Amino acid sequence: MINKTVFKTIKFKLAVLILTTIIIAGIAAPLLVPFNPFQPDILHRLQFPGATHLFGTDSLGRDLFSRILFGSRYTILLALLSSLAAVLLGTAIGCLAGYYGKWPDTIIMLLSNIFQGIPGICFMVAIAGFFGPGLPSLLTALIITSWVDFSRIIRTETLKLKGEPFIEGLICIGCSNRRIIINHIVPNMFSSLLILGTMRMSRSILSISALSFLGLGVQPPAPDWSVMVSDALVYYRSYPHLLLIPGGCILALIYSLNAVGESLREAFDVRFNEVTR
Amino acid sequence: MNMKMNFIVKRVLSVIPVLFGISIITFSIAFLAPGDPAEMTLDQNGIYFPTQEQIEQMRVTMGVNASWHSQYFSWIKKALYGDLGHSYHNKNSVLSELRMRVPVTLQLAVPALLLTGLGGIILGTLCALDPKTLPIRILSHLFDIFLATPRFLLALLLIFVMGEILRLLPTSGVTDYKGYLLPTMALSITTIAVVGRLVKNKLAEEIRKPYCFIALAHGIQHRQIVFLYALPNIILPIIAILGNFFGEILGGSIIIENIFALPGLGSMAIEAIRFRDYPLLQGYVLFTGCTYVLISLVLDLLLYLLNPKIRFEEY
Amino acid sequence: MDTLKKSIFIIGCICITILICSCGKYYKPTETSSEASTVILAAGRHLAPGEKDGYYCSKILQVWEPLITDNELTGRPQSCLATSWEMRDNGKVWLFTLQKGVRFQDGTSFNADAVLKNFDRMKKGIKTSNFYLLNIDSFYPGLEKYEKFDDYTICLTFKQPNATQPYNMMNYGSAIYSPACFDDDGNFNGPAVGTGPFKITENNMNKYVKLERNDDYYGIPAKTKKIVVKNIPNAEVRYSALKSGEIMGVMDLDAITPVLAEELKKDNRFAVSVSKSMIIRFLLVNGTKFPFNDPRMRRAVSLAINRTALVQTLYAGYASPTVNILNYTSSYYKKIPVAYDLEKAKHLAAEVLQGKKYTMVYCINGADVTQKGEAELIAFWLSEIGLDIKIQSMEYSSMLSALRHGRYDLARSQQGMPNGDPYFIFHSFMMPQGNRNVSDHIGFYDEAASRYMQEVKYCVDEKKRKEIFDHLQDISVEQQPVIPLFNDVTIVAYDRRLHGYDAKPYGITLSAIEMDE
Amino acid sequence: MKDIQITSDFCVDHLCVAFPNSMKSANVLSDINVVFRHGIAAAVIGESGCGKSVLVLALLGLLPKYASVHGHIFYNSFDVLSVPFAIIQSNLSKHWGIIPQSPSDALNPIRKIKKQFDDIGKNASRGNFSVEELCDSLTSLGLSDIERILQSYPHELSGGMLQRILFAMAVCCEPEWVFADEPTKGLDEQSRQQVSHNLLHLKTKKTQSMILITHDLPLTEEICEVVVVMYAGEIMEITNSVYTNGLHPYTRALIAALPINGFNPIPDGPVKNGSSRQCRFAPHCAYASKQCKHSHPNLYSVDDMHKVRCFLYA
Repeated sequence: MINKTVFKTIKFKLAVLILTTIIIAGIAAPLLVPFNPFQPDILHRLQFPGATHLFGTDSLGRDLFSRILFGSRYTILLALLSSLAAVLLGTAIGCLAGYYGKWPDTIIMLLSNIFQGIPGICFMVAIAGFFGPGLPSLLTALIITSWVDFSRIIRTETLKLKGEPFIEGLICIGCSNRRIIINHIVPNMFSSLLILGTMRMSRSILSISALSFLGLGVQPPAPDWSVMVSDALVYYRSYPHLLLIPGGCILALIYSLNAVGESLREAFDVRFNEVTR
Repeated sequence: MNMKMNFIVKRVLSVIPVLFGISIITFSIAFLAPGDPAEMTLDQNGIYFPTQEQIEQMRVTMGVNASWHSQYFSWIKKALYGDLGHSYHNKNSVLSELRMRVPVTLQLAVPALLLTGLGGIILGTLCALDPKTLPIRILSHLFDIFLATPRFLLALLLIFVMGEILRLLPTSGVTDYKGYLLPTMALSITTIAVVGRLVKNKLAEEIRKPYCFIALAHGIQHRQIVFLYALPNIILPIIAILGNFFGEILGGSIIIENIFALPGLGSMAIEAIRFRDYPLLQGYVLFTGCTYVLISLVLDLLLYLLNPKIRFEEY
Repeated sequence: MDTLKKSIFIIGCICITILICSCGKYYKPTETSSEASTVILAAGRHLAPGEKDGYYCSKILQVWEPLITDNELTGRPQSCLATSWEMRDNGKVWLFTLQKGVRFQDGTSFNADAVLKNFDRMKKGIKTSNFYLLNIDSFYPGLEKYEKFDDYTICLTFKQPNATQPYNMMNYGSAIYSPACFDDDGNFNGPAVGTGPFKITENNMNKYVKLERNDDYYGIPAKTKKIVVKNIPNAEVRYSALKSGEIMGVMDLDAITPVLAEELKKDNRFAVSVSKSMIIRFLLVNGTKFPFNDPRMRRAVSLAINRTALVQTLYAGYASPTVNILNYTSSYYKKIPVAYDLEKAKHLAAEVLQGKKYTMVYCINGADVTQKGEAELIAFWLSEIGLDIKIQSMEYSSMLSALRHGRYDLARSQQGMPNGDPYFIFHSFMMPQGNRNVSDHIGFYDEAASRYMQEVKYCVDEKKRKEIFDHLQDISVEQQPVIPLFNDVTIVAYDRRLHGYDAKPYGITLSAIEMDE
Repeated sequence: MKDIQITSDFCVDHLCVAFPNSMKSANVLSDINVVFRHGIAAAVIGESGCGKSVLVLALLGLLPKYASVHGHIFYNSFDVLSVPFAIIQSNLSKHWGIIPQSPSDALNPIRKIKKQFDDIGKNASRGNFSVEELCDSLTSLGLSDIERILQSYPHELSGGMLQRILFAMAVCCEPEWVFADEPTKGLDEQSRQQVSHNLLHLKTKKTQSMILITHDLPLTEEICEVVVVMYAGEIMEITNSVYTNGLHPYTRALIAALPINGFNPIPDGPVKNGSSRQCRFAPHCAYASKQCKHSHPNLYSVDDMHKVRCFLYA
């Protein structure tokens, strides 16, 4: 049963509005941009928001509005990719542990205890730092640090489902384990996965922005929002818009992802014993 | 009584494989990372360039030429005796380096944790007390906003506003307690929001439970129900979660220490990465990992002993 | 309720205990703030890395002094603890006369024996350092023996002629400490004790180092009694600390970034001082493979970069554009006009690439935000001559590894001048066996250059040397073994209540600063 | 019922309650008109989901905020539905005692029993209870070793003990009304006897006014003077006894379904909530005529105390 009242709150509507705006902006960026986001224009650098340059220009004279539009692609894709990968990995591992139990469960729980033992961001900094910044190590770091949460939750959910009569019935009629997992257990956890994935995305963006701040994140000249924030660090005292606009975009994106995740959670009435952030 | 001991012993023993695993991961990170520590040590500012033989020799002296397992075992053996090796780039022993850095981070993290716990619980309870009034609604929106703010953005704004414009608080340095105020704030505001919201939600959930409802029907006031009924019932799980936050705060301190220029564990980690200082990084990950594991162990045991439900079930 | 109270109580107790334990031992409020006469400064690194460092502290703390220092204006050797020197046997033997009446800060007198003890220490092996590697072979190449001639003269004998030995010995090459402050391995057994105008009173690792005036200093005494140099690694924070009045000045390399210096100028409580720096920034090119094995391509890149615009845009004019590999502090520096000619660049590039696009990797240091902007700008310019640039920001050691193994096409790099002798620079970049030429895969070889280098090695005639170095600079500009971008400017910023806070190529002169009463 | 009297009666006037939280808004109660008279024990019976618990919640002003409510409930010059809950609570809650459904969830798990009694006492401005007072009331409910019980946590006590404690809690402030929500649900015969005994004891000794929600028809017969039969959110019949005086086909079906009467099931069919075009019981009714399928019956008075919603008695 879905509780639809949560979808009627202003918060949820606002969040959905922000998300759709960002996604449309990202998809249609090439059509919408007034300037080439990669082309420096030294004569018009560091301009304040105005008529020609809606959000002003950055230190190299590139149009900030165009960069924000293009940046949403990188930010969202990266977050989506990393959370998707983490969800898939976490689900696979969680299902394995929860469904088969016994020694796979013991091993996986031990592993997850170990991975949980090392604070996430320390781990990420170590991986992204030692293996050099770049997409592969960024993704690796994000996935390695986030699968544990997923697998734990999915494991509990699987255990719960496994005790349900319909699964027991399926076992009795000789349905193969793989079939049960893929056709019956995973679809039943779909709402949980959706919610977890949404919340994971906001956390990924936070992590990416932290790494970018430390110089270990997305590579230039990709106009990722968090990269734009760290680029603005030198200039933000006199040109606060350089920091506030991309920073505000990150904030709005995370806020709306959180809000949507939260609303979905309430609507489906799913509860997880975990900390969001 | 027997069951109690059983539980405690089991829980304590369960830490051992975890610690072991952490040590393996810690060690492997450094081992797998590209770049040659021997080369790094000898290569200085582009003025002097080592020959291949010198590099080879350095590898032998540093013990980085052996195979994975032999290096690991010699490392773990020494670590068990409290010797974590020596930093490559400043030659201090890792232990003394940790001894130097840990107090700084602790002075940052412990107040931040206290602030997180107290602030979160108090504000969350406030939210549950009177969810409809304007200040409380603003507060709960603030929670959502802080939850979405990257920590470094917050820190920068704090420096800019409190330090540079208002000139209220020092923005750097470790000369006295004032220097810790801004970083502690920057570190704990986001976590306060997380805990606050968690407390708020948990309380709301708890208040919907039958016993609170019945109490309401018995005529007990909402305020009393929140403080005497719902809050004590959620406080133990909240404390368990606060244990997780110690890890979060230790991690968050990397960024905060970097911004506020505090010579704590976090800046040590960044330094270690910059200089490919494996022993230092290993020390860092091992230390934070162990601290985290041990703290959750202590909290688990504490909760076990505190919870009357578990306590009495054994009689 | 019991549970609540109990749990809060117990956890509170634990936290407070931890807090007290961690504070009790380390929380000692320093008296720095109470003493008005103390000057608090900040640097981007801890300037006294301590016992394990080859030098214990940076030269700019003026705790120790070298035998020979550099002249600030000419960049040539200048007397310090050695008052004069004499070359014999075409540079195979060098005699150094020492300053008389000097005492170390611990009271031991400075004489030939003390200097020889320092040589003994250097002989014990290479010592790493945060500043320069302490390696006797690089400072004294081919040193055969060192002995004392009399109490105030020492004599160095080399295997081969070393015409420019005083250059090698400038500053870090001849640091002298009291023999009492070494242990058997040649490491320091406590704070370094030198002859300088300041002594170290407290060194709190990675936090601050406290200096106090050495009242027995033989030269002009320092003007300030007490100085604290804090370690604030982040430039932004140094700026904030300056603004909020926690510190009165910033020093050392990269004390303040150009943009922040401009920002600070808007506040009339502060002033900025600049000076030439010994650091030159350039693009390394991988000359061992296509397309940079072709000098025309290197020239094309050089011509396609609008250095003046670059310097104005990203460094607020706090840098001096150059095409010359030799730093402008050198007395042999030849001023060569900076060319920017996109058309010619396109033409040259088209000849090499034959009209095709070429994708290449450009490595930068990710920790430096300005380098990133610079790379984006240069990448855009180079895209106009047919080079498709992939920027790869790396942290320091990955970058080093990429350079050592030639896994790059372009890389942003820099080079300091350890001493005023240009020979070092030309040898390093232009000789086939030169350090950076080999290790960074520059792959440069020019016959004429090698010939000139052979000639200048043993040339003692000042005029002749100048002539040869001019030729070498011309070749470097023509061939561009690396693509110089600009010479750095040292910027320091300070509170206007301080006087004598003038930028020097390597920071400031601590002993000259003075505070308004 | 338009004339509003200031009495300790509960006057329910055109009460409609709907919950909008599922796919579509569901009418849980529609047009309830009933008076629960002071000094009389009333029972509300009906199958699960017929809305009897919601009715009691509404009487106590405890409906969730998201429920959409129309109508009035008058008690002591208050309209329970329109006055803020805090005011109801401070003025009226000492008039009411409630005996909840499942005793094991109904007490704060980490608070000692004595303290929970005192919480109630304080809010009724009675102050802390003395142990003797509590001893009396608990012993009369058949408990022993009172001192230990008072110093225990709920999870240390059995379900039966907890229920008796809840009985005592409900009446510890001498309320005018006692609401008991399915007190015999899921109990074996012996415990049921005990509960019924306790309820009778309450009624004779302390509080005559009582509203009992239950499935348990014999219990209503033992204790109550008035029985309200509900079906699908509507009152079907108000009578003094379902056994002797049940007229509505649903009431009769309920009695026929009792084990002693042979377990005759009510015929299958959809339970319709909220559609007013027909009698809601019509799909299951053996006596249903065409009229029943096309128009909705009113609550027809048979005599003073007896009302039936059926065309048979129109």
